Amino acid sequence: MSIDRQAIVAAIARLNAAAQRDFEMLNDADGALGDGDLGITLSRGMELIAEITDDLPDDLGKTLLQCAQAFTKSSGSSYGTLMATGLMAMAKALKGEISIAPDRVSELTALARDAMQARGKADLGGKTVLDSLDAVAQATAGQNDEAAVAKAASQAVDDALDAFRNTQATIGRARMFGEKTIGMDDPGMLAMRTIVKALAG
Amino acid sequence: MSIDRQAIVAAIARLNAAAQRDFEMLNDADGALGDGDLGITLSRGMELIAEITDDLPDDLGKTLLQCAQAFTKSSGSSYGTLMATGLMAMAKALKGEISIAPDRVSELTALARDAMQARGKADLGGKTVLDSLDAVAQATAGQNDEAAVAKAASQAVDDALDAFRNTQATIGRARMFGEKTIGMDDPGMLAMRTIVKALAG
Amino acid sequence: MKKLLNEPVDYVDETLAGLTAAHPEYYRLYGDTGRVVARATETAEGKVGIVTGGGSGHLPVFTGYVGKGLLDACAIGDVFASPSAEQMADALRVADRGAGVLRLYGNYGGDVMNFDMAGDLVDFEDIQCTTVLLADDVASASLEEREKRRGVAGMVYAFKTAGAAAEAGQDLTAVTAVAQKTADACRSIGVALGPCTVPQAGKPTFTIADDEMEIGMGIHGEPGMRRGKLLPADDIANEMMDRLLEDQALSSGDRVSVMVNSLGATPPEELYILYRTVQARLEATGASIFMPLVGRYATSMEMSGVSFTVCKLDDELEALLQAPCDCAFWRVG
Amino acid sequence: MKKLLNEPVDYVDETLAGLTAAHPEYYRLYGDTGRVVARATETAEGKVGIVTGGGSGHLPVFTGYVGKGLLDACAIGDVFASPSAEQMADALRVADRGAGVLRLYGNYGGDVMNFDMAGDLVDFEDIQCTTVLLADDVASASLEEREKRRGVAGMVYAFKTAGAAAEAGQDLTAVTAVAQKTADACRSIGVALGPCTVPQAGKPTFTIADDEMEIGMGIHGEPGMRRGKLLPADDIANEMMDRLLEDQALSSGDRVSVMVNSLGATPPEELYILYRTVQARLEATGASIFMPLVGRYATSMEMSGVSFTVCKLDDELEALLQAPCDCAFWRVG
Ligand SMILES: Nc1ncnc2c1ncn2[C@@H]1O[C@H](COP(=O)(O)OP(=O)(O)O)[C@@H](O)[C@H]1O
Ligand SMILES: Nc1ncnc2c1ncn2[C@@H]1O[C@H](COP(=O)(O)OP(=O)(O)O)[C@@H](O)[C@H]1O
Ligand SMILES: [Mg+2]
Ligand SMILES: [Mg+2]
Ligand SMILES: [Mg+2]
Ligand SMILES: [Mg+2]
Repeated sequence: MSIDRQAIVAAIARLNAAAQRDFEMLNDADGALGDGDLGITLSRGMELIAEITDDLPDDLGKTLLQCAQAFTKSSGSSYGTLMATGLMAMAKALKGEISIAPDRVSELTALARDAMQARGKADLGGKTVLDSLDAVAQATAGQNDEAAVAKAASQAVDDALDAFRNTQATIGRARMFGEKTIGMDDPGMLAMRTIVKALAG
Repeated sequence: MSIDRQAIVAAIARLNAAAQRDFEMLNDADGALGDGDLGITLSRGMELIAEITDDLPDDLGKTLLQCAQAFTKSSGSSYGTLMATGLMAMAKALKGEISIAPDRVSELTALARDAMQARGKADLGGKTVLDSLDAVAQATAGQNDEAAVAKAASQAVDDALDAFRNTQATIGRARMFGEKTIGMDDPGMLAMRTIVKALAG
Repeated sequence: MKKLLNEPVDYVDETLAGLTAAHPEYYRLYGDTGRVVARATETAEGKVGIVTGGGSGHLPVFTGYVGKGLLDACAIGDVFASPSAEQMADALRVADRGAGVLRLYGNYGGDVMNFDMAGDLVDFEDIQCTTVLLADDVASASLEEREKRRGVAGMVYAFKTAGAAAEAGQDLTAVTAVAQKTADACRSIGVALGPCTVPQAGKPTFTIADDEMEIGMGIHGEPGMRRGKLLPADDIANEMMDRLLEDQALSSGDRVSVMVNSLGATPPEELYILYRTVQARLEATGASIFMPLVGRYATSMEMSGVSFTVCKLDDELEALLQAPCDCAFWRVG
Repeated sequence: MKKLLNEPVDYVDETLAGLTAAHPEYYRLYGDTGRVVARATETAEGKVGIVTGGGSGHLPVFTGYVGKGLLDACAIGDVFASPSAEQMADALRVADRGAGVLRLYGNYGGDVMNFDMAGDLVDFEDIQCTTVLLADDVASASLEEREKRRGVAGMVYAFKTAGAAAEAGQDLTAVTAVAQKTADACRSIGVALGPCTVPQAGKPTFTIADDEMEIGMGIHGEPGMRRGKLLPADDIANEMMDRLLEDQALSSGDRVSVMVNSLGATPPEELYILYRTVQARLEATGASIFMPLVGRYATSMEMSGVSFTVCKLDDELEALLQAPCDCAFWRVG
């Protein structure tokens, strides 16, 4: 099976539902280490994407570009901008394609990760959404079966949370909390778990 | 005996001592019903007058005018301005005279009272220094013996306090306290008692 | 008391020292007590002088408004206390250029006594004085007893129009008439949310619960019309506008200027939120708004709250309002 | 939370509605989200645009400084939150008159990400962009890590000089160079005495004891250099000037402008008390002071405290600083 417009439309419905479901959880997690708006940012962004689902073109590049724009509109919070950045990077790579195989997931995730890293001027290992993406890119490398990719990605976001839980945040608002962040999950990594699990279906 | 420069110089010494003695009492009384500066105003005014005692001329009018000016310099608080106003009114009446008999006290006090009333745009009966002066003017009317004048004036300031203690203040800052003023002495009347008793010797 | 100061007793003198040091092109100190602020440069012989005065703690009122097209001099007392008659007399002296001086200030007992006394003092020096009192606070007495009202932010309009008239060379009678017309045309009301602290007193001027406001409170914490639960901004603005429009009706074709003034701590963001309703209420009467003033024009240090002033205009006042003026806190033209 | 507002969620939109209603001669809203403030009238074709942006709650920063000789447009977020990249892109679009746009704003992570993204968005539309970041807060990182510092009141100087250069017809490279030179010449430090409340958060940004101050605290309540007992004003001013002069030495013949800025609730009286010491310390280095700014130039709503900014001048910056500018909050010339 391959990833096309129809698969994306179906995924958007799952993403939107998951974002609304985790609204409070993400706001609370961000409230503990930041300004408490991450649930709002994610759900609002997904809502805006859901609104344009019917008009999405077959060209996957254009489709992802429109999804990116929805995120740039939603708010000025970091996560929305990073998501838009990642989506735009993938959009550029997919320009003109209407269907791709699951073995491209790793490469595309890595592209998003790198673009977001450049945008946020942050290193890997800082306990951010970048570390979740990095884990996904690595875990899905070399896989070309859709179910295997989904399973690996899903496992990777959990593993990333476990791996970073007891480290100290050094980036974004959470940095100001210093040692207090040890033992706490990064809100952006939690949000990426929500996203990846919804995509995995 | 008559009132001349020498008598005034002696009175100033007594006034200054009395003002310093009652400093706290007058501040406290004013603090309960106003801004708590009446002790400062009176003592500072008397100090400034004491400083110029040596240079006071024989002309009683000029002497009282200089005393008045000392009060206008001391501060902008009402009592200082009222004192200066009363002294200026007496000064005008005494221009050119170098000695007066005690029977002029009533008339001069009434002059001060009227000028101060005009300055403060307040009626008699409002529980202010005006009521003390009015009591003194009436009690000393027709008296021409110095001891009798002193005794009558001294008694009058006490009587005025008694008469107004259980009335409500309607003028100046005390007015804002409304019924709370019933049972309390007006600070300006207390200050006039300090002054009159010191003058009476 | 949480303030940036040294000894409380030096608060006013150090404020004036800083003010004149920062803006020597606008202000200088005059007289031996250091409590008279005059324009940096002498005005021309024959110009009518305008002098104000009152307690410190209200910047830009009073000293701030000394400047071209505004005031000539100001006598300034301790915080919330009248300057002395002698200081006021000094302000009258420096402002007099042979054409007389208008005393233009707020209706407070102590200030009135002292300015009257100051007039007596300079009378000997042949300085002719007139007086116009601002009594614009509708919360402080009924319309029938208008002369008893306190003077608040409306004085800024009178400084502006009288200042422009004097700068234009009008004589003392004419300048006084302009000031009186402006004073008569102004209506103000305040609402307080939090107190300020007089440095030498060391404790807040009043107490108020965290969820309360007091409508009509005076700028020194004088009791207002009603204390109640803090309402939404639009409701407060409507209640205040009700009082103002009750006191001075407006109708189609009228022109007004309106001031939405912070008492100090209240930020401009909140003033603009209120301005929406102020504008809507004024326009609903059919009146048109000219030169609205939104900002900190008359304050009480760090007091929290606002005041509204409506100043009804005619052709003369409108022209004087837009005439040039210049001081460290306000420029027009 | 004691504020004059309606629904917290409407705080920013209602503030902007009031701002543009009160001053239509200066400001207009642009774009569908209502979060871009542009000059009331279009500038001439070929003029370099200057755009800023950031969170609300800092008036006159950011929107207030849109005006002639200053900024062309501003994207404004929720209180203390970045506007979206799309809103910034709209600000860039309205500011572009074919000669490119300078993005001139404070160094905060969210704002940087979004302004970069906004640049990518308008790149498709052939709008050329440059960037200058203000990073003037000496308390937020060491001199070695200067690029990590937060941007605070120093941005007002950069708005002024770059704005004057753009108004004079300089090209994008030149305007950008002026802004960078000004940013490099500015050093700021703050002291906080009391917090403010973000309307939608509903509780104060930080807590601080009644007898404490925090030197170096950021304008959103970011941790400072040291918290301690509230000292006399002169001591605080000296400690702050020590930090500034350590970071940028001054010597005889140098010229500086200095800003003594209230963070909101602190009244001008206290600013002038502080100014005495600021002036004395600067003059003790042999430097001369040009155009000191004392007032509320960059605030955090009702936060209590002050900041000092020293901006070192050369002939070019001095000339640009005194060039005319005009907005509802500041006029020069
Ligand atoms: N510079 C950065 N680089 C990478 N990730 C970042 C960066 N800044 C924030 N994040 C991620 O975004 C999450 C917070 O997102 P969000 O709540 O939108 O931020 P804010 O509200 O502070 O703008 C963090 O938990 C982190 O994972
Ligand atoms: N308008 C007035 N007319 C007559 N007496 C007045 C008037 N105002 C105040 N007083 C008197 O002055 C006293 C207060 O004096 P002072 O403390 O100097 O006033 P303040 O500090 O309020 O200016 C009052 O107790 C009253 O006796
Ligand atoms: Mg957040
Ligand atoms: Mg946020
Ligand atoms: Mg008193
Ligand atoms: Mg007093």
